[in-house]
Order: sequence, then C-alpha cells, then structure tokens
Amino acid sequence: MRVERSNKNQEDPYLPRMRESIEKVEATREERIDQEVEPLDPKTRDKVLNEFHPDYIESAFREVNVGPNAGEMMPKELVDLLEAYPKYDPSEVNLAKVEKEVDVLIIGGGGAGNIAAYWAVQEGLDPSDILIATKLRNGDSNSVMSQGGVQAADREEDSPVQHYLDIMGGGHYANKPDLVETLVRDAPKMIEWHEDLGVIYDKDGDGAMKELHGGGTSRKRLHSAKDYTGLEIVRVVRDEVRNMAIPVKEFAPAVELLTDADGTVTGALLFNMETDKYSVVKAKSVILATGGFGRLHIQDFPTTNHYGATADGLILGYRAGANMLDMDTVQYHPTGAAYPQQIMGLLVTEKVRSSGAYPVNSEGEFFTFNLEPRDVEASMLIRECRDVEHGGRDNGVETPGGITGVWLDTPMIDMKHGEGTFEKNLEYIYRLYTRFGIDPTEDPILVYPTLHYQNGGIEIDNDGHTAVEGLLAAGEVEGGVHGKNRLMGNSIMDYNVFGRRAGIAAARRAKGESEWGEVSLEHVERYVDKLRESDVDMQKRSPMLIPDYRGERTQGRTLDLLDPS
Amino acid sequence: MKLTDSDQDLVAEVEELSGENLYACFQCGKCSASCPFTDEMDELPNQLIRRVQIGDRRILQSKTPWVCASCLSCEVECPKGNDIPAIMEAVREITLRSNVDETDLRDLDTRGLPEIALVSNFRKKTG
Amino acid sequence: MSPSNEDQETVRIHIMGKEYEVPKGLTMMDAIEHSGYRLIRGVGCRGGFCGACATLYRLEGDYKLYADLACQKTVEDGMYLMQLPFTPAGRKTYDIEEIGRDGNPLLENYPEVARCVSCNTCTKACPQDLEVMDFINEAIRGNIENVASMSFDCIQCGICAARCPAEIPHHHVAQMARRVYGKHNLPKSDHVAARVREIEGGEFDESLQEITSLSREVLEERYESREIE
Amino acid sequence: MEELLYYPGCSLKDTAIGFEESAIYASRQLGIELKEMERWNCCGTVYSLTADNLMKQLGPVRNLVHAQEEGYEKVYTLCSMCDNTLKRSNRLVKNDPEKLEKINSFMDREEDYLGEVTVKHYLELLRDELGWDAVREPVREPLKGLNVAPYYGCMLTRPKEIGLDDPHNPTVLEDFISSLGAEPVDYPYHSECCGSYNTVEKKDIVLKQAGKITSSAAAAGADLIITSCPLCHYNLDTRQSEYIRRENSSKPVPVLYITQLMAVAYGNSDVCKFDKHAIDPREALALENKALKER
Repeated sequence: MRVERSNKNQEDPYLPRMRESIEKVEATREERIDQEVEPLDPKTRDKVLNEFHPDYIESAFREVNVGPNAGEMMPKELVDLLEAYPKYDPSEVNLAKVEKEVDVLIIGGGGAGNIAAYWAVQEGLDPSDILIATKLRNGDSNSVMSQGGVQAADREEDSPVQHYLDIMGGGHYANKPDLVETLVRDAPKMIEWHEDLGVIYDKDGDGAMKELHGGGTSRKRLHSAKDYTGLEIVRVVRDEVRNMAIPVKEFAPAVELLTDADGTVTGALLFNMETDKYSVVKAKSVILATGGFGRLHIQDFPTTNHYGATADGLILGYRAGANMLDMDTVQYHPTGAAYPQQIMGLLVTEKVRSSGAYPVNSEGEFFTFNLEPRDVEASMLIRECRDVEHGGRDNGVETPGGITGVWLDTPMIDMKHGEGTFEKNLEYIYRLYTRFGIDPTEDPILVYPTLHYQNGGIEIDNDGHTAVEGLLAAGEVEGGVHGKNRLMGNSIMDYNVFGRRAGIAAARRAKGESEWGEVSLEHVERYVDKLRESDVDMQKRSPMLIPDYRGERTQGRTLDLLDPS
Repeated sequence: MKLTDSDQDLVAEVEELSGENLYACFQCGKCSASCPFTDEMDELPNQLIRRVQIGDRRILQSKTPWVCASCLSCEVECPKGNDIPAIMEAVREITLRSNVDETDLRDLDTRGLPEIALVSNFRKKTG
Repeated sequence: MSPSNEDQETVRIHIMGKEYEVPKGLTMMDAIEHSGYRLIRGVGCRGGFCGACATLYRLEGDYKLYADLACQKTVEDGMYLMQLPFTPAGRKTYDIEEIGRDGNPLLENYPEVARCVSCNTCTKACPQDLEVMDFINEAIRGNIENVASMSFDCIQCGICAARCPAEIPHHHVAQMARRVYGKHNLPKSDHVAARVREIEGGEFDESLQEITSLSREVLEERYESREIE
Repeated sequence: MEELLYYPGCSLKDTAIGFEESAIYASRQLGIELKEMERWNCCGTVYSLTADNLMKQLGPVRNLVHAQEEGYEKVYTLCSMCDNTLKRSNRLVKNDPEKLEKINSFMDREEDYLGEVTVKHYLELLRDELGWDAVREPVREPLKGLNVAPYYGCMLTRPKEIGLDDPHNPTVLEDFISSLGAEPVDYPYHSECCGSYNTVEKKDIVLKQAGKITSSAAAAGADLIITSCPLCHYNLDTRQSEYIRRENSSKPVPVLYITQLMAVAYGNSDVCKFDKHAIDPREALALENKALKER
C-alpha cells in the first residue's frame, strides 16, 4: 500500500496565477493532441542561438592568461579557479612519505572511474594494483543521475554512420572526427557488455531493445532502463567492481597531480576530507574521471549536477599542462524543474518530451518542436520566457523562486499511450513531483533551462591519453567528443567507451613501466609563478572540492535567476 | 554434580517466558520416554526441568534445548498437560536474548536446503 | 525566495538535537546548510538518486520514527532530524557467471533472509515507497524476477537494512537479484549482438571512412538533408 | 467451480512446486478452484512459544489480516507447518485480546484483525466438507494393490488444541488412502518427528530418523509414504537417499505429497513434478507397465 509521502500541506500545489495558466493549457489540449511543430530551419536556428543562448553573453566569459589554452575565452567561474592558488598547504605535505604505489590510480568514482577500473583488470592487472580515489562515496556522480537513456546504433534501420552524422551536426562540426568514430563504433559493443553484466534494459518479450528518439537523433536509438538508466548501469558496474575487490578510497579527492622532472604524471596528492590529512599515491598511470562542473553555477543557473561536480579534474590537468577543447560552450538542459522551489534545477528527462509531453507556453500554445538539439531547445524556452523589451515573447509563468518557466503538458503522455504509461516508464519523475504534491498525470509541470553538461574538457586521443605523458582522462572531464553541444544519451556512451579505452590504455602503459617515477609539485610552482608574472589577481584557492551553500548562500534560497539586464 | 549455587530467579525467568508452572512437573519421565532425540541429549527433558526447578543455571550450557525439534511428542504425553516445548524454548530464549545465536550463518552451507528448513531453524536458533 | 527576511515564515528544527530556526519550505538538506553546516557525508546527487542523504527524523508529539531523503523532504516545525552517514550491511562477494544457475542464490548467499518476521519495518522506512517486505518474501521463495522488478527503484540508501530486526541487507539482496535476473533470465537482444558482429566484421569501415573524411560543408549538407525516421 | 482462498507457503512456490501444482489439479477434479491470496508473507514457522514475543506472531497474523481484507472467512493451507503456525497464532490472538490489540496497533498500515478468519488444512476440506466419497469419485486409476504408509509427522495432529485428528490414533490419512483405492499400511512411526530443522545443522539426527521411519514403513509392506509437509518430505526423501548411500541398506521408499497421490489416482502424474524427488516414485507407482498407464 503506497504511503502518501508528499509534503502536501496546501490543497492546490500551484499558486492561483499558475492555475489560471494551466486552465488555458487544458483548454487547448484537445486540439494539440495531434498537432506537430516542425524543427527550425538552420538559419532561424542560428539566429535563436545567437540571441538567447547563454553561451553568447560575452560578459559571462573571461580570457585565460596562462597555460596551454592562454588567450581563449572560458566561463569566468571556471577561469577564477584555473587562475588561483593551489589548495594544499605545503607545510602539511611530505612527498617522501608514499602511502601507496599502484599501477593505475583512477581519480573519480562515477561511471567512467568504475568502468576504467573494471577494464584495467580485464587487461591483466591485479585488482589490488588499482586504486579508485573519489571525493564522495563510490558511485556518487552525475552518471547515476542520467534518466532518459543511452545512444547506440544497433537497430536494423540505424547505423554507426547515421549516429556519427547526428553527433557531428549536433556538435556544430567542432567534434574530433576520430573520437566520434570511435564512440559510434564501440557503442553497440558496450550495450552488449552491459547485457552480459546483467543491466536490465527496457526490452520487448523476445529481448529486442525498446528504443526512443532523443533530441537531435535521426533514428530511434535511445536505450533506457525506465528513467533510472544511469543509476542502473553504474550500480551494476559498481557491484562488479566490488565483486572484483578493487580498492576504493572514499572522501579522498586528489587536490594535485604529482609529476617527475620532465613533467610526466607519476601520481597524485590525495586529501582525506574527514581527517584533513594528505597522502601521496604513486602510480604508473593516472586517469582523470572527475566529471563535470555544474556546481560552479555558471551565470547563476541552478544545476542538475551532483554535489561534487566542481571541475577539480580540469584544474589538476590544466596545471600539469593538459590542454582543453570547446570550453567556450556550456550545455543547458532545456527542461530543469522550475517549480516547486525545493527541486529547482533538477533534471526532467528528455524522455518526458519524447514520450509526448510537448513544451507549451503560459497561453497554452506550442512554440517549439519538442526535440530540437539541446542548445536550440534551451534557447527557444529562454526566448518564450524573456520579457518583450529583451526580445523575448513574455509567455512564461512567474514562480516564487524568481525564475519564469513554461509548461511540459505531462498529462498528454497517458492520453497518447494509455493510463499508467507515465508512472510505469517515468517513475523517477512521477516520484519527484508527487513528493511535493504535484501529480504530473493530472497537472502539467513547470520547466526552465538548467546548467547540465560540460561539452568540452581535457583533450584526449582515441585511447584516452591526454597531452601529458602518464595522464589519461575519461567521461565528462574530457573534451573533443561532443564539440559545441552534446546530444542526449551520448554522455553515458562517452564514459563507457572512453572509460573502457582509458582503463585498457592505462593498464598497458603501467605494464610497460618497470618502476614508479619521482614525485614532485614543481609543475604547480611553475604554474603559480607564471600566474604571478601575468599579474592576475588571485583570491581563490583551487580545486574547489565542494560548493559552499552555508547560511545565506543556501541553494534553495538565494538563486534569483537570470535577470537578463 | 555438586549443587553449588541455587538461583531462584532462573525458575522465575523460565516461568515468565514460557507461561508454565515449573513445579507442576512431578518427574514421571513420560516426556523423556516419548522424545525421539534423547540419545543426542546430555540432559533428558525431565532432567532439564528438574535442573530449572532447583535453579541450576548450568543448564543454559546444555545441548538438550538445541536438539529439541519442538515436535510436541512430549506435550501430548505429559499427564499434567505441561507445555514442555515452551519450557525448552524459554531456556533457549534466555541465551538468544543475551545476543548469542546458536546458529552461525557465516559458515553455513545452505545449498539445496528448502526454505522451510532455514526459516524454522533460524526461528528457533537465532535471536 | 524573494520575500524580505523579516516577515519570512520560519520553522523550528533540531539537527542532531541542536535547535535552529530556518525559513519554511526548505528541504532538510537546504535547512542543514542554511544553519551553517558544510556537508561532506550525507550528500551526493541532491536529486533523489543516490541514497547518500538518508535521514531519520521525529516530529514533536508524534511517537513515530520516520525516514526520508534529506534532499527530497521539506522541513516541518518541531522536526528532530539525524543523518545516517553510513549504513553498515553485510554484502556478499559472488561470481555472476556461477550464481543463479540453479537453486535459490538469494537464500544461499543471504540465509538471513529466512529470518524475516514480516514486521514491515523495512517497507515503512523506504524513502522510495518500495514494498520491501514483499520483495524479501519473494526472495525467500526464490522468485528472482519479482525481486528484480519490485526492487528496481531502490537507491541503496540502506535505511531498511539499518532498521531490520532480522539484520537483513535488503538492498544487497535486491542488487544480487537484479544482476541474476538481468544476466540469466532477461533474454539478450539479437539485433545488438548482430550489429556488434557486423561492426567487428568491418561492414561499416568503408562508409565510416567516407563520412569521416567529408569536408565540413558536405557534412553539413548531408546533416541538414538527413531524414528522420 | 467453487473458489476457496488458498495460502501456499514459501516452499510450495519453489522446492515443493509439485505439491502445489498437483493440489491445484486435484482440486479442479473435485470442482474446487484454489485461489491464491493476493498478498501473503512467510508464515514464520515454527510457532513461537515464548509468551511475550509478539514480533514473531506478526507474520502469521498479517496473513490472517490479508485473508480478512480479501473478504474470506476461511483460508486453506496445504503445508502442515504453515497450517500449524497459522492455527496456533490465530488461536493465541483470538484468546488474548490484549495481545491482539498490541499486534493490531503495531501493524498500523493494515486493517485490524477481527479474529473471524478460520484456518483449514486441505485434509479437513476433503474429510469434513467434501467427504471421502467425493474424493473417491474422480478416481480413474484406482491404486489397487498399492500399499501406502501414512506419515503424519508432528504438525498435523499436535498440539491437541489445533490438531486435525487424535494425536495418539489418527485415521484421516488412512481414510484418505482408502478413498483413492490404495491400501493404508500400519507402522509404529507414523507420528514420530522426522528431525525437522535439525536437517540444517545436525544432519545425522535426520539421517537416523529417515532411516528408521522409512525402513519401518517398508518392513510393514509399504510401497511408498505420503506426507503433507515439505520439510518432512525433504528429510524423508533427500536425507533417506543419503542415508541409503551411507549405509547401503535396504530398498529406497519413495515419498509423495498427499495431492500427488490424488493426481496419480485421477490420471495425471505430469503435474507432480516427480523429477524433483531424490527417490523417483514413478517406478513404485509402476506408472510405466502396470494398469496405471499415462493417458
């Protein structure tokens, strides 16, 4: 017997003016049931992007002064951390005292980290010669939060070439062709690997995959496990990592990489968040699997990201000399929860739209094709909500949290596919809203773009090697696969394909090294000296490790969003 | 076996747990005669009851309560209608409730055993 | 929350027994941070996926002990809350290839499941509202498929295992059931296997070689004209 | 077809699946549809005897609440242990309102148990409601010349307060056997415990009991033994084959569930799942050559 766990304290969860708008949505619902909106033509698409997408607001970016990407524009919240003092306290660090020597050190316990560890063992390493060092618990990551699905071109009517085309088009052709080719080639193999591990994908009776469209896909190739796809994949791999007894050190983030005289990465300096003690770990190969940077709240956006997504890997890698690609773009997911305020910014998966709940403005009208690529879809929603003086259409619904949103007409899902469809396939979303008194099968839900994914990152080659010897990278931290805009379902495949390849490459490299290299922090000192020479005023210390929501900065209270002036 | 310390609250404890009057038993021995498992026991059922009557706490180390399968053969024979299996369970419970399990799950090979065997065994031998 | 601070409605909560005044409507997690705590444990995804923020709480004047996720539960006046930084539960290491072939792998690896007294405490504790006691009973019966489907939304927060009088690790039992079901019962998809063989057989080498060497203009034209099925 | 609410018990869903499937088949021949309870949980055998431990009564009482919620006054069981546990818990809470009130207040999500549900064993259905003639009626393969030893074990007849027959001189299984056309065999150990859960940690006790009980039945001329308890079946069947291997003693005596014997007599032995037995009864039932040919 299901227990009513919602925090419903008032009768109508929606405020009166929201209820008026809902009535308009309900009024037009009948006629909209088989109405379709055409995708934008390329010219209009670029115009909308230019005018409304946050990436095109110059004031939000700042030029990098030092390092391989000097001269490029990146979000100022990131550059503040790139150009900051190191976090470690030199007086506490004793590089002579080595706590552990491993073949492969993996920094980050999300999808990429666990998959890299698994495949390093398949490549012949003994599990005890691997160490996963993660900032929170093993598995706590963005990876477990992806809902909608993972892309792989494994149906008759689909092909890797079609998948390649979608990725390149979506990424505005800035992607590295060889990385995209590797992704589309390996994708079906990773799905097969998941089945072999026991991942429970949504399937027909005979085992055929149920696949849906995603934003920007030309074929249905989105494999899902209800709307807990990321969680199901990662918890299965983590379960196998536990069976293989691969050592994991939790609450022990790396605060700096360690290098030898000629700059090869030879280990990392870990920081125990509970004892404030540093520990030196030597490794023959180091893999950065630290994920994204949503918790930097770029342009004050709320975010779908987990607590630890603070760009640590970018900072560590960049200080060691690893260059980055496509950092001038940030992905905003078009539909983050805009109301109620407790869940503001959380992801409402694209699968809600692809299952039939199209975006509707405050007047109850369609205003965009429901599955544009993410950057376009987000811009269309921003345009619909922005006030007329700033070029918008002022068709948004005001929320107490300070932002306006548009509706996703969620009741249409059950109308189109039959009663119970929503609750069966979108159980996470159903639970998310009913907990706060809103039943998405009866009322539409309010959404607004939310900071979602780091399109770019540290450049890697096909095997995950970065520009720095001994340093590899996998997952959201690396760049080059998605170009200027990632499509839904390609991030899970990214950390699978390149997690595996980085794990194998790291293992191979480790087997080739007879012993461990010297460890030093000189590369950091050189980096800080260069910063001082270019008289950058540095007040922060980085990496950030965890965001600070104490007191007035509480995330739920102060994020008055997007005053476009 | 010299009787060193007589512990009257053992009787009270067993009576409270089993809801039985221990002194109703006049040691006729019919329960022990009907019990199928006496040759595995170091103390016969009626001897166990006698030990409790005289407050001999060493009975808690006896194998007897752990061999008893609660099959109630003794109960239907007892001329006084005493619930001897309840007395056996009371003696077991004194140990189990001191957080000491008779069965150690860790090194148990349960392959092939039906559910009913495991459920009933743990019900009587773990706290 | 833009209303000015003075007339801001507040509620009284107790974090591990210490009293704080926080604005009404915050989740427990936001309220803990608003009170000045910087979380290291007891926080993870902040979206209801990872189970890191398992929290026990009582309400003044109510005898019941509730459990919920700090990131998904709004604070109430007179709430006494305490986060579980970690929930110890015995997890069995196993070989996925071997188990699940015959017999009941759940009962064999977790015999304590047979100690269930059906007291339903686990179901009442589950923040995901799963019928935990029911799927543990299905585990006793060896019905792997039911355990897998009924436990699918489990986020492994471990509150059930922390509160179970029979010391059962429900979330580990459920994870094993889902692995066995996914691997040994769920039919494999032929079209995925076929496509992997095709790719390894080089069927797409030529077409991939062609498309990866196209100029940006040609690629863009190919992209804009592609038909969507 | 009359629908009766049926409580299966965990073993009948897995290791004793032949017991359930033969029971469903046999009941249909008697015009009875065994309707499984919507929700049920483990009965928590063996009945907990300590007066104050209500935690262990929650399992059985919760099943009675579910039966009450489904609107039935009677619930039928097949397994002797489930029957015994449910009956004794039912009796406990019916006679002790204070304990019932405590249990009801603890189970705060279910309706309160009103104490009006009655637990019946399958043999009580056959004997008291249908009658032996009705049981005899669908027999198409009379088990003439088949000597069957009835094995009551402990839980059917004991304790007296809930037993379905006189513990010292039960006859229900003998009548049951005769009604199917077979010959009941009299032997001294029909009600001696098989060792029960000692099979988990003190296997030797059970091996000894299995040897003693089955050889005594064989000596009295039994071709096979019948029981209605999955634990007795495991101990007398699987442990007997282990005993015979260890002692390489006399001929194995197959062990059947009561409803398997009915299914064979009614002409369908496929539902019995005999392949799951350690000692294959098909040879003793002479299903291949003698009159009991498969259709």
